[in-house]
Amino acid sequence: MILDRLAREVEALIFASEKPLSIQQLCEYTGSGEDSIHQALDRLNRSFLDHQHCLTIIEIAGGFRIATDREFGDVVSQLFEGRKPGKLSRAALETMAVIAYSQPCTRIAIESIRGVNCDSAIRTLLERDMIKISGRMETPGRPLLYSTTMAFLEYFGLSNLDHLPRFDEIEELLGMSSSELEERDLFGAGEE
Amino acid sequence: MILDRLAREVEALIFASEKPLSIQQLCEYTGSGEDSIHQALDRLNRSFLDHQHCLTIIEIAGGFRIATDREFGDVVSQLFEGRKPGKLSRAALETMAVIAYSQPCTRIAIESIRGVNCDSAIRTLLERDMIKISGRMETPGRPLLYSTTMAFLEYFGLSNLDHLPRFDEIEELLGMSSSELEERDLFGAGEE
Amino acid sequence: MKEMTASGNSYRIELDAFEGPLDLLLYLLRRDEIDIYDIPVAHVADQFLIYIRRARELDLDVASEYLVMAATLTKMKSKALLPKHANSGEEEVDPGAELRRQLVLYRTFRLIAEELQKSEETWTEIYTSPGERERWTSDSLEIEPGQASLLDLLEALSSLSEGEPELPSQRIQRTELTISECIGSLEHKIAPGITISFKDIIGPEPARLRIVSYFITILELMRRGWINCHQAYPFSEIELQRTERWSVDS
Repeated sequence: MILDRLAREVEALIFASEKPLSIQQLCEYTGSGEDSIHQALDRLNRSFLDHQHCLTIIEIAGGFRIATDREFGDVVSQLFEGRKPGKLSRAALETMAVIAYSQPCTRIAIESIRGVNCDSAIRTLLERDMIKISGRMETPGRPLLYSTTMAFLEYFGLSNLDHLPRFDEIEELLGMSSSELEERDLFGAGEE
Repeated sequence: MILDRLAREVEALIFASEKPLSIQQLCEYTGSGEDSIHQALDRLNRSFLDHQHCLTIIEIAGGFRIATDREFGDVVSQLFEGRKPGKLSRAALETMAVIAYSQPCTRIAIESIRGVNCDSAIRTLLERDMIKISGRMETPGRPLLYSTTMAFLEYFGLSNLDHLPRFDEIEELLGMSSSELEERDLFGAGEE
Repeated sequence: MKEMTASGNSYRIELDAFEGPLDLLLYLLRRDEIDIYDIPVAHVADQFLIYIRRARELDLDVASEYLVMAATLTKMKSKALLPKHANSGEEEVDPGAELRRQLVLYRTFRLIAEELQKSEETWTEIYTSPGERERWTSDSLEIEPGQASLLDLLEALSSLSEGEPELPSQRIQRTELTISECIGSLEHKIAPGITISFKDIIGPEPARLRIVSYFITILELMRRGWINCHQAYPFSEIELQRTERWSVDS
């Protein structure tokens, strides 16, 4: 059984796609009919099976994707052990940014800058070990003060707090060059 | 050629991993020695090739990954239309070259080599995750230092930094004073 | 005027096509088949200046790097024309040697950049599993553990305030408010003996950039020890006061 060009194209598409690909998508991208695609899929799977590869194309969530044989589940799961779950939300990132630059700081200070309630963002960051309670402010009510942790540094690939860009460097990093601005000006002038 | 259990495990691991897996990791997860892993990799690649699959295992960014044949680039790129970032500009490529060969280095060092402002090229490379801030130089003003990332290696298909093409003259030139260069002229004039 | 622009366009395009003065110089050397180790300074200076003059005649902005190089070349040219004082005791650094060093170095890096471009050409057609592509997906703007870069953090900083996403055309405002301008305006707002809140500084319904700019400015002023921040009671405004160091340091 030899894989033809279409089968290889189907394989490349399914392999490279981050989402399952539907028959319709495979038809569109290869310019072939459904029957040919089904044949290509069969051939690929027979080839994987015949030659003892651990890969198979499976149909899932309305499309096709490559998966490993279930028997390798244990081996593969080692890859994901101890991996930190989840992503930081936008709110958490913003809160993180405020704390990083004005630590130690109180919740009120963060909220007055972000303009919204930050309870849950702070809780998330505490749970994720990105910030810690570092003391209390000596003002009425003695509010808690938050600071960043080692985990914060690791997460953002910093070896040292003082590697955070300074204010002039932030402008440099986020700002636009004058030539870029000019381009925009020219562009914008025509639009208005 | 029949793929044995180890080859299948290696295939499953490399396929499932988000990052390139090093030989050491493959040894650890499969409980095998380096030689056996290399044999398994060879077998897998021979099998892919012999049976006309479009996949190959390559060494990149410090580990192994499965990759599609280059000839399917056009077909696959349809999946990412409008999302795949464009190629790097000449300014960005030149800046990339300087950082790759003289990392960690400051913006000023890059600009003195290129002879132009590099703000926007640096910003592009940071946004594309090709470079990172890796510290500060302990000189007055303590400027930020930039280094390349794993994404840089992957983007340019390098297995590690040692695989950058060698340009012996760079270190020489960077360290050379102008009077030394002058002397070199005496016997270097015939080169051009 | 129209013909002028049309005829000048070729010059404009040419100057735009260069990655700076070194690039232009290397082009001139290649065009006129000049050995990099044996540069006829007067000729090259003249050729370089033609480009700069043309661009200026057309009222095009010439980047300062070009002007610096033009000045250096002019100086080198006039020096080359003067009779040499063999016994002038002083050991002068030959600016020609330094320029040569820069050109050779830049030429090498330009070669490397070309190599990188070839690799880019090849590797953008190869798809590996699956890491890199995740970054292209539109919904992965959120941060993966270990993948968050500092830039993500800084971008979060610049999107601090809620509200409409910034339109590209509004970004031009950035130039209207630099940090040093902020410091300048705070100089008046936080007069000695006066207490002012962050809210008062940024004003009603401030633009996001305004908040960020002033926020960063205030952090900087605190770092310098030029201001103190107070909070009278929980949930109250943050109040700012100037310290004596402001006047001492500035």
